[in-house]
Amino acid sequence: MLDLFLNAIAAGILLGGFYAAMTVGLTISFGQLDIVNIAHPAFIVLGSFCTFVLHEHAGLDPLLAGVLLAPAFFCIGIGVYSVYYGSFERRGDESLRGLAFFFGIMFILEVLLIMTFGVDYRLVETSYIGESIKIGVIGLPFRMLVPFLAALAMAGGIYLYLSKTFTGRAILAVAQDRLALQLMGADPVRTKQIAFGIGLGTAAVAGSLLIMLGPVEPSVGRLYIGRIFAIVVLGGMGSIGGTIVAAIILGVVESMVATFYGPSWSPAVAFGFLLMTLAIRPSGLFGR
Amino acid sequence: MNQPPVLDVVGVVKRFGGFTALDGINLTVAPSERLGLIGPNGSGKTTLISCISGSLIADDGQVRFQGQDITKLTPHRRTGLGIGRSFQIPRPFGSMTVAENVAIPLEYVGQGSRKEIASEARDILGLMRLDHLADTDARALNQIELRKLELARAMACHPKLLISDEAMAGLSGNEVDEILEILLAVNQRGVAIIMIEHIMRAVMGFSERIVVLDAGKKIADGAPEEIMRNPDVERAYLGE
Amino acid sequence: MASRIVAENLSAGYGAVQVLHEVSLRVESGETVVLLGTNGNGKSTLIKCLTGIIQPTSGSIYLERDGERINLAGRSPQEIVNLGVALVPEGRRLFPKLTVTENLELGAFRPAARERLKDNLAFCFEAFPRLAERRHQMAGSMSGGEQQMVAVARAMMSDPQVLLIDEPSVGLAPILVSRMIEKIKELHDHRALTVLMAEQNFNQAIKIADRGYIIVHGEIAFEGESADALKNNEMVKQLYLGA
Amino acid sequence: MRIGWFYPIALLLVLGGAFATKHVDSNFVFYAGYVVLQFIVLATAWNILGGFTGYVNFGTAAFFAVGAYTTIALNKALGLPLLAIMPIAGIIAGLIGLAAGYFTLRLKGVFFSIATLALAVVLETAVANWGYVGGASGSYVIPPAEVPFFDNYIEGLFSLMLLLAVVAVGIARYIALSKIGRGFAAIRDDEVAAECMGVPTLRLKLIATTLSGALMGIAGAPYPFYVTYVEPTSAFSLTYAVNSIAMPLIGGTTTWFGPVIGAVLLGSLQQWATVTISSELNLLIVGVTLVAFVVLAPQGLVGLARKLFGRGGRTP
Repeated sequence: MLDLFLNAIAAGILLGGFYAAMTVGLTISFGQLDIVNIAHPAFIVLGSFCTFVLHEHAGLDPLLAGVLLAPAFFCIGIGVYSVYYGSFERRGDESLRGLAFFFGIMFILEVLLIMTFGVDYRLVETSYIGESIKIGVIGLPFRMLVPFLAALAMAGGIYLYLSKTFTGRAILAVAQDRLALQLMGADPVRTKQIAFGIGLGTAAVAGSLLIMLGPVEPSVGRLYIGRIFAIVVLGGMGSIGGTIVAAIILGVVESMVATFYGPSWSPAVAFGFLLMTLAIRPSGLFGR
Repeated sequence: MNQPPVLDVVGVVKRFGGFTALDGINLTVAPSERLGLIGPNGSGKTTLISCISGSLIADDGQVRFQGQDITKLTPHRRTGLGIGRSFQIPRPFGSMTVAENVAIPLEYVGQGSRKEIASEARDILGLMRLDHLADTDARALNQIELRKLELARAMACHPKLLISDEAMAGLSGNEVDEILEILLAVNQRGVAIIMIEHIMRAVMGFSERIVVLDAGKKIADGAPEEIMRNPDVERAYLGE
Repeated sequence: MASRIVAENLSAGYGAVQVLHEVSLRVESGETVVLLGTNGNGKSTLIKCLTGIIQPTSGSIYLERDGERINLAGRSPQEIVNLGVALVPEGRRLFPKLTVTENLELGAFRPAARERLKDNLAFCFEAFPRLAERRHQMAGSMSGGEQQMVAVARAMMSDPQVLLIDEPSVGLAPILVSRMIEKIKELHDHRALTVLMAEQNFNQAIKIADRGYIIVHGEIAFEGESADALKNNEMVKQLYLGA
Repeated sequence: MRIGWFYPIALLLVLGGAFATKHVDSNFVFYAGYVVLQFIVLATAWNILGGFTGYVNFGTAAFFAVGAYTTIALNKALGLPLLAIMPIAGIIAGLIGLAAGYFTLRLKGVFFSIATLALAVVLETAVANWGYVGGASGSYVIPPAEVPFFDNYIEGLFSLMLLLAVVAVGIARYIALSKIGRGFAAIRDDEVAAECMGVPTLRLKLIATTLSGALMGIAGAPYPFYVTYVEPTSAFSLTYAVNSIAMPLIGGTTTWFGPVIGAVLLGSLQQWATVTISSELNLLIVGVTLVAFVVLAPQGLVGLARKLFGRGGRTP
């Protein structure tokens, strides 16, 4: 019983780290820029399938593929934000049509993936994915440990970028007061383009982690929408540290529920989390 | 002044983070009184009327309207009780015509039939000298017309107290006079008015009593002539 | 480094409302010039024109820097800041959810100021010891006076030659106003700044003024070539209190 | 009170539709027509909240499926007929709408949108785990062998959906022309100003979420009889959400007839296209049309038409 409990916790922490990787891009776009990018999980799934192709046809290691894809996703992000800015943000029309825009993108991505790959599950195989290490009674499978470590590295890198570089600080500030940022000599649109690009760049890496963790089909992104938005809100809308902690809390709770009540309840946990967060503490647990 | 006040603000405090915008304000307004609320920029005037009209909730203290405690009521309830306000930066309902804008509060605050509402809307627009624009889309109005629409909508709330938040800022001399005439006509109907204004000529001429705020505190309260002689007021504006 | 600002026949406004009518003014290198008048007369609009926040409908604005003449009209705020003109905006406009230090570091965003970030930060903490004590506090949770200090310090972080200040007294208790005004003088002297300050608090503002303008209904109503010339002007009280 | 032109025309439409069932032999017309009408209901329902008040519901599929599964459950448990189930489906879906609105609408509007998106996923999981209604593998519904007044059940379903569409559009039109609708429009234009002008904004928003959800649920109730076999992935399909958003945005969100125009155009196009091209390409067209319209024609076809005829300018 104790073994089961400890393993559930360990698996939850690893799962939480992976959730953090999925969420950190949204922490930037939604938490810091106020852009409700509901297509984020769809871009993650796109990242998974691109990883799959690079792995299958070029033999690239999935994680390496994710990292190589990130710059391309960064550029897509700049393009998407430019359209979003020109069509909605500048006109003050984010709330209805801006949301519909991202919803449309999410839908288009999903349909394109179905048209290209069908509705079957795809997966990647590497030498280390099947392995695991054992610490006492706790087993840590590599297919979860690698995403966990990669997630922490990515989140840490973004944290350093945001707090230690000038552009990073501008990203933290841009949603708080656009004009004041201009008075610092920074271009708010440029700043948001970069930030949104980084957000999508993380989706490429998260996508490679997702397909490492298990098989992926085109519409799987939807399962994560509730989870990752709950994590952003719970994490304090824009705090990287808060995102990691909130992701790990959700991971552990989900893992416990899955272990003791059955895995079919996991999505309900995330939704309960989201509703509870919104109802009880909309500023999040770690609001700045 | 022996009538019970229509509005009674007692010790209202409002903070934004570490910044204390209102620091224990007391204020009363008698029925059909014309009160001027002045003070340097950032002294807390708009914050105070937001606490009165309900767009902000006071952190401490009490707001009473006709004897009823309204400190925590939602804005629409306060509007229903008889507090009408205009916004400093006009906030028209852009998809509606001028007459439709005015009909919204008439419909939600009043009880009249469609016909009565239409005729009352015409009356109010006539009072505001906007009747010729009744069927124009609100988003096509110019600045002075928008200011008048703000006042017209506030009037349509059937207020016993009308709060006019800088209805004249940026207007020309003639336009200021026009708004003043309108507000006087409104007052003649028995509506108490709180006027926030930077144009001294206007506020001094209009008000029976002036209240001066500075840095979130009330520093003077009296007749316009007294206020002009008050050294504290001179200090607030001119400095020491 | 000598920097002066010259504006000629500026007109500007918001939509259909014209606020400034053919205003001309100049700020010579190293001077402290004050722009006086009560609210709603166009002080802020003029400052906003000079910093590119709104564009004038007609007239010209030049920054003359070491003999080089740069047209400011048509430029965005960020371009103007990068030319060495910093603004302390009305209402302070801090980043409330960033710490004091983060606010100040953002002040040094301008490429020309980045390498001097450390020195400037030390200078600001020395000038405002209160900020050094509270460097890790969120700017939004500070008192009005402290926030004004952050706003001024943040502008100084961009290493400006010209400092524009819009209503530093807003929302501050009288004692804090006079301290803030003195601090601005101190910064001016220390850094040989060219300062233009819009302020309605007449007696405080003229304490540090070399020259000043009184602006009424969007026009220059009086130009005082010295602080004394402003002080003895009969017009002031009438303008301010409608007496 | 004047009767106006709407109600006679609505009545004529319903009677005409019922009459057509007696004289048109091709069942395809009714199968295809049913789907278009169903989209008119969904688009109209979505628009009562999204178009009139400006709050986006991504969970059309959830409300629709709640209706569908109410039918399956009640039909199996109590053998209730469809007409008795429909109001119950409406009540359940309406209560879910009310709850989602109550928990999130006091915050920023986007949280409501996110909650509806998550709601769809969670309800789908719940249904997939609920063995009684067939779980993930789905369940069959046997349509009644005989339907009074009609030759076969598809004609009956078609007429029912036609009636429902007319009622839904009638409700939307009634709201648009009533005090509530003007309150909705005030909220959409400027919620703060609306509240200060005496409009009880929270209550009105909750009315919108409840009514919108209820209509979606009612539209979903006949679905099991239409397809006869229901499984979660089809009942919760994202196509309901994307269509119910795309149709009003294409037609024009601020009027009651905008969604109808969008649903008729986009719905018919899809019915025509499923015969000629693949269903994925079909969906891609819907998605691309949605994005193209929000970017290029933000006021929809109604807005384009108004621009063409120059309404909204200044009357001299």
